[in-house]
Amino acid sequence: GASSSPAPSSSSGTPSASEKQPTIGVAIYKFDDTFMTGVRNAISTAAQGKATVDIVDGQNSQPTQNDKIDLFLNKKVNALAINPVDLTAAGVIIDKAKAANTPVVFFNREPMASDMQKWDKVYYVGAKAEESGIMQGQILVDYWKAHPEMDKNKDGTMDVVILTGEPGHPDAIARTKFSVQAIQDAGIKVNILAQDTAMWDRSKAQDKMAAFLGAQGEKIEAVLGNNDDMALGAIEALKAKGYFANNKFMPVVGVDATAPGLQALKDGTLLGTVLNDAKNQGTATLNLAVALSKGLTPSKDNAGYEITDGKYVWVPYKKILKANMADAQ
Amino acid sequence: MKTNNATNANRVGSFFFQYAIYFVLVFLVLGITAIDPSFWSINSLHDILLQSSTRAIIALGAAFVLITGGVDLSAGRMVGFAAVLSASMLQIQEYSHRFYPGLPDLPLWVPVLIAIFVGLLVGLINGVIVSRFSVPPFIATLGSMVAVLGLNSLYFDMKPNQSQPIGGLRPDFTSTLGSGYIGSGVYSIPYIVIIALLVAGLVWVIFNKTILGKSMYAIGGNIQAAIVSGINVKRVLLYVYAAAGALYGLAGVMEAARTGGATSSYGNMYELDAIAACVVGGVSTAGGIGTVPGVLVGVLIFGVINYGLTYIGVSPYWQLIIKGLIIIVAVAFDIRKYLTKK
Amino acid sequence: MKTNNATNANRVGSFFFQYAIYFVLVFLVLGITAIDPSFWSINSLHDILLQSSTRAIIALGAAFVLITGGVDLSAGRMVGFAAVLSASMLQIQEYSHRFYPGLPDLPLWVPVLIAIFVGLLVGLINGVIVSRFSVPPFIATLGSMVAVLGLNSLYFDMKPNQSQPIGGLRPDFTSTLGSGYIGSGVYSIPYIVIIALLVAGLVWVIFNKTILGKSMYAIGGNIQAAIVSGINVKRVLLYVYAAAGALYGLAGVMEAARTGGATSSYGNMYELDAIAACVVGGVSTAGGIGTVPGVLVGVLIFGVINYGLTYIGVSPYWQLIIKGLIIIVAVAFDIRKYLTKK
Amino acid sequence: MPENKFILEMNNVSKDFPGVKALDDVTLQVRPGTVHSLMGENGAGKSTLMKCLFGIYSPDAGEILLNGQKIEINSSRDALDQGISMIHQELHPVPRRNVMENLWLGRFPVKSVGPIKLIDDKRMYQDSIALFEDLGMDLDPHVLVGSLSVSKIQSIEIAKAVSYQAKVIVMDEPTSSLTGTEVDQLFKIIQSLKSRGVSIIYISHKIEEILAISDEVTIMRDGKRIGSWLASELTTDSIISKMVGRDLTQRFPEHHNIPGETVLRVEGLTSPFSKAFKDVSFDLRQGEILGIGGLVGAQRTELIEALFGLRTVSSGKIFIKGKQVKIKSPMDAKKHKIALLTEERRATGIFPVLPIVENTVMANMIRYASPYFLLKQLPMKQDVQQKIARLHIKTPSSETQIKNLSGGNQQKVLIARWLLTEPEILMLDEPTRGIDVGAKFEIYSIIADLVQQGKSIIMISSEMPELIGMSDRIMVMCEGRLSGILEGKNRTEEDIMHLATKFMV
Ligand SMILES: Nc1ncnc2c1ncn2[C@@H]1O[C@H](COP(=O)(O)OP(=O)(O)OP(=O)(O)O)[C@@H](O)[C@H]1O
Ligand SMILES: Nc1ncnc2c1ncn2[C@@H]1O[C@H](COP(=O)(O)OP(=O)(O)OP(=O)(O)O)[C@@H](O)[C@H]1O
Ligand SMILES: [Mg+2]
Ligand SMILES: [Mg+2]
Repeated sequence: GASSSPAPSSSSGTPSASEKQPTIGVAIYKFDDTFMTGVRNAISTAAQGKATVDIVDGQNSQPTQNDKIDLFLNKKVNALAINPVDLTAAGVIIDKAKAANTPVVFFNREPMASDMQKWDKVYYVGAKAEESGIMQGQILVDYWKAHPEMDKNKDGTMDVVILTGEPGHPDAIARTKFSVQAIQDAGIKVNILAQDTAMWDRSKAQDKMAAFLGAQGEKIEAVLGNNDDMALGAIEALKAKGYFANNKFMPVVGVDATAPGLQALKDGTLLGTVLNDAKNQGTATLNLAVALSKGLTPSKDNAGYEITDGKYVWVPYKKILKANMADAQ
Repeated sequence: MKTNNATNANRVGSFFFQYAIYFVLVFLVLGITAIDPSFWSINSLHDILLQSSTRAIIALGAAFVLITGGVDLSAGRMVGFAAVLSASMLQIQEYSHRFYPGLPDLPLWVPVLIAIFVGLLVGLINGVIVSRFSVPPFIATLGSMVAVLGLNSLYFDMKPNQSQPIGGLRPDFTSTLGSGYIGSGVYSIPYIVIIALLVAGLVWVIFNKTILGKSMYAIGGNIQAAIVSGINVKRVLLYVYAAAGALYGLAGVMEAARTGGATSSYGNMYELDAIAACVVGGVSTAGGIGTVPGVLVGVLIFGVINYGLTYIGVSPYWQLIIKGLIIIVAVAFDIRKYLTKK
Repeated sequence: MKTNNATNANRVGSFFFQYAIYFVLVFLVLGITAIDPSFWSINSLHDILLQSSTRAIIALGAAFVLITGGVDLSAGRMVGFAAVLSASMLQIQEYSHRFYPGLPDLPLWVPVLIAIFVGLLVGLINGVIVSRFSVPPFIATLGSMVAVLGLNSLYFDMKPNQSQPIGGLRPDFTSTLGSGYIGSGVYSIPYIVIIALLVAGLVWVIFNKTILGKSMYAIGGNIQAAIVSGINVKRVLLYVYAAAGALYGLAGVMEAARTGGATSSYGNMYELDAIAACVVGGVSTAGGIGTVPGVLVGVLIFGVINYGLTYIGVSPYWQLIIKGLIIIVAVAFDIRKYLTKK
Repeated sequence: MPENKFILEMNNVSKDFPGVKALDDVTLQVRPGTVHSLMGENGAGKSTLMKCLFGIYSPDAGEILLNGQKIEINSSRDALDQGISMIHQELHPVPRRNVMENLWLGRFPVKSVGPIKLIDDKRMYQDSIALFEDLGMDLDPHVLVGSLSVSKIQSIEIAKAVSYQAKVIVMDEPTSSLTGTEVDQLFKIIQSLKSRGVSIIYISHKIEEILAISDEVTIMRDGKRIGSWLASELTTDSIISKMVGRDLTQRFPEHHNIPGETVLRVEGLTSPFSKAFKDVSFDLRQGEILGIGGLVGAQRTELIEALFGLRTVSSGKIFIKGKQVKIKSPMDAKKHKIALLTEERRATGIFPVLPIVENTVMANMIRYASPYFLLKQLPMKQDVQQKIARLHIKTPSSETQIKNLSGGNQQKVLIARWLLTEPEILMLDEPTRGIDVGAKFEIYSIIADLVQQGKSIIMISSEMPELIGMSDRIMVMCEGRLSGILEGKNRTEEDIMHLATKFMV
């Protein structure tokens, strides 16, 4: 399973009586987040034979996650790996961890630099959130340049609609902002025809897209989804309006490179997506936590990843198009 | 609650209150059209009907329970479970990341029926908990809402899927229950709208023309009297929760077909939407009162709000505020017709 | 609902049912301890009490409404709003991304009172909608739940914050209402536990020793009786919803202090947890029944479930299933004591 | 200050309900220190008039004068503040709260603790004790009201109404569920209130009561005032003819029952609960009316509810037409062609928000089921219309919600419901409680008719004339046990009373 189980043996891979494995308390912001599930699975896989991991669900609620962290500290785990719900909460978490002298690796959501400086046993593994947005924008820019017909009304402005994730979600904010900015940075004017939240949800995205199409019709020139699920929902709505058949195309981009997303790339409905590298984020997080729990200072040697500024491991995003689909599988 | 007005004003008032929700619906449509005249089109109607179809089926399920004086919080999570279940068994063979890698192509109706049946089963369990163990419906279904999410998550997390969204659904599935339609162009009617109408017709017959239906109203109206009248209250409640569950199951299958995929978070909070639609449509949370046309109008009101406010570009936050206010205002008007004159 | 048992068995049974929830609590603690003996420690108790404090305050608010025969779905979103409100006014001056860049340091109690006051105000509006416009509480508070989320999101999205999580809270705030405690080591008691106990004491006095409290029970027990006895039902309901709102406000402030931050998604679904805790603790969803100690035990049961199941490493999905079952089973037992024997 | 002739005047009061003119220009004038009775058939508008007085309804027209001053009453609070209190036809207990909280609801005694006012439990207890002592009632202020019998709850309502120190007390059928001694107690209370100058508006269908305690009587019919008379001018017959608008020559219809073979045999029926019925044996013959007498609390209701499968029994046998049967639910009872009209029509009879049609067919929908599971609407409507006509149910239409009918008409709908099941054995628990004389006669006629058709009737009644007038045999219970069966013509009320108290200590 993706999570720990009551018997430590099953989550720790090969237990050996002689060498006591460190216990790592892993807190995920929300279990049913597609991408974080990938990270979670990667952590479990990487832990085989190295550590016992105890993975808990923050249920998208920072107070709940704090409760779980208190519990980890009570159980005296050797290190914490935290994917914070609310990145401003990192300060309080670091204070607690420091008081218990338990090292912390944050992952996927980057705490404020000021918080990161509070203690030397605090690390971060993740991608720069803005990067995913920038790459989405770049995919559209490349397509725009290669397909002048994309500018349907020939006004030199890209008329887009945006389906955003849950309001206040850091990835949603960053992706929305930087995807638009990347297009503008490439010298193309952007006009946001409509923007609405679909709560990361495929079904809601489909309904919202139908309304966008109803209101804007042929004016829409591109669709930006904060994730693949919403991009796919938009594609379903587009299909219902006759797109992706008879040479009627709409560039739609998402983020995450999920399995259905890749299928859509293959089908030619999704123009592109951005791979958030779950496997490497998970592995790096676990390796750092293991090193810290043994009292080591993480380094390329004991963790297998380059450490930047003595605290950060950057796992880059990757643009995925039909051509390089294999990179994401 | 005083009415000292002249009789004439009273009559107009009472006519207004009698049809309050219809006025609310018309008013909404006109208001949105005033802001953006292009909203007034067959296309909008088409989209709204399409989006309201699954909602209507869920709301009709919720109405079963509400009329008996109960409430069913498990609706949304059961929709999600049915969506995942059916989708997991209806993937194309070439899909790279199949839920059941070796599974042959099943006849379409097998997974559909399995999903509906599981919905029915969970509903039956709700019914047993409510009727045999006398647990208040709010709590019984709150418990099963939580437990069904757990079950669904476990299923969804099974190897090799491990919580990946389920995609690559078979075209025969997505086209019949999803995007398919009869007729063409402006005069096309999507299959799912037809399914919703058929379900509504069936439910109408059950509510109005069957012993089960009358017994439901009796139980909601006065459960003690229903017992004394020799109505098999426990059995009726079993049927009611089971029927509701089956409808949620069907709605889940349709959500999967319509969106071409499923995840375990499908259906989240649909129960509140469904209950709100019912109550806005005149179903009483106290039981014993409610009609199928009312429920459909309630669903349409929310369909118009959701589609229309997005159509005219209201910000999502304002959409929430407006939606909250409309729920309250519509019910405040509608309730007038039941307030016994003082 | 039939009982044919012998009288002796009956007595043991009735004693059991009378104290069913206490048995459930003890049974849970013992069960978890049996699986992992290290659970049995002052530290665990400490954590559980800490985690139950805000929950207890919210549940007590929910109990106000439940006892009058209503239900308040807006609790969670009001907690979230209060958290955002208080946090937005309590950031340190050096924080790079302040909500109100120019705001001077306010005395601690100002933002705290503002947040509580806004909770009270929203509660008051709920009360008006329920009592003056006769909207059923389920719908009135569903509407305000949606609208408050909208309001909170709008506020949270204001420039320059634009939906960034609010951080950098003042240490005097986070330490008094968050992590602070009196005593030391094993014998320390966190301030928030003390606050929760004070609130519980106050609520106990209101429920049992004031006209407001007795009137609440009468309204929930038989609203007609309350009306003809000259109780000002509307006014009592106003007070009740307002008091509940103020408690949610306080809880929101405490959540912000405890976590050192806030976002608009704080408090999501807390209302269901709170209602579940109340009902498990013996509060009737039909109104007129419920005690403060019962509510506290209900909250503790969920505290133990949440903490204990994670402690012994049950997977979150199984936790959901177990939690769902415990809700149902606990209430099924507890309800026995009210079932009239025939 | 000029002395007013009337303490209370309600002048030209009118009130419309959808489809019903409940009050049509009604005037009621009450003198200080008198008992003014209000009489009329079910649905005449008595309760509506009183609800207008007590702020539960607001009249469409008319005025209310108290001591010659025009007053505005917008809520029960206003009425209480003006010195008007009321015992309601429908009891309003808060079952999960104790006696004293029910008693002082809305005016709890408080003590000041600093600036805060807290409830003074001690004083509340003492005040309750004092009040009960004063009224000669025996009630424990701490006991939960839900565990009390209806008659005790009624007593609490009486005590409550009296304790307001009101100038006018409205009593809407206060004796409908009181025992004989409790009724005597109430009359004593009324006398002492009168002597203190309190006026009482008294509503009852029991003519003997009215004649015994009233000073004046106002009679209403169909929402109109017929007139007011001094009680001394009236007789039972004159009251009846004024109420009904015609002469009723007899109170009970002619009936000559010829009981046939035994249809129901009960042997040693015993409840698992020690206070309830034990070891009850009797039989019921075809075409017979078996009355069940006894004091309230004699467990008669429990007994027949057990026969109907609503309550458990620990031992005993039931035979129908010689065959032993098990009746575990009302469904079983219906299968054996048994019907039960329950005692508390509001709690266990009507479906308030449903139309009369549904209310009528609910126990027998199977009769209208077609092979395709669908209900045949037309026969359903026709049958209901026919019952409405046959039982003279006063209603605007068969689609009216039953909660809008007067109590007596609700009762008739419930009788119609059970007649539709075509029962062989019809059990009636206080079938004429709260029902006017005219309607009573109609109900008696229905009963007599049924017996004529060979049906068997069990009828619980606390009204002894009714028991004696209607029953072929009277079975009397006391404290859950059968204390005797009276046969033959020459039964007297004394005989029944004697048996009804046989096991009392
Ligand atoms: N809330 C209401 N809505 C509609 N009609 C009503 C309502 N209350 C009473 N009525 C109607 O008003 C009329 C008078 O009823 P009311 O209860 O005053 O009669 P009553 O004289 O007290 O009869 P009873 O002796 O049976 O108690 C009846 O026809 C009844 O159906
Ligand atoms: N053991 C008991 N505990 C609580 N209440 C009881 C008990 N036994 C009887 N009662 C209540 O006392 C009331 C009177 O009892 P019961 O109905 O058996 O008397 P009855 O002889 O049928 O009187 P009635 O003339 O009212 O029909 C009923 O309302 C019943 O619910
Ligand atoms: Mg009356
Ligand atoms: Mg009785």
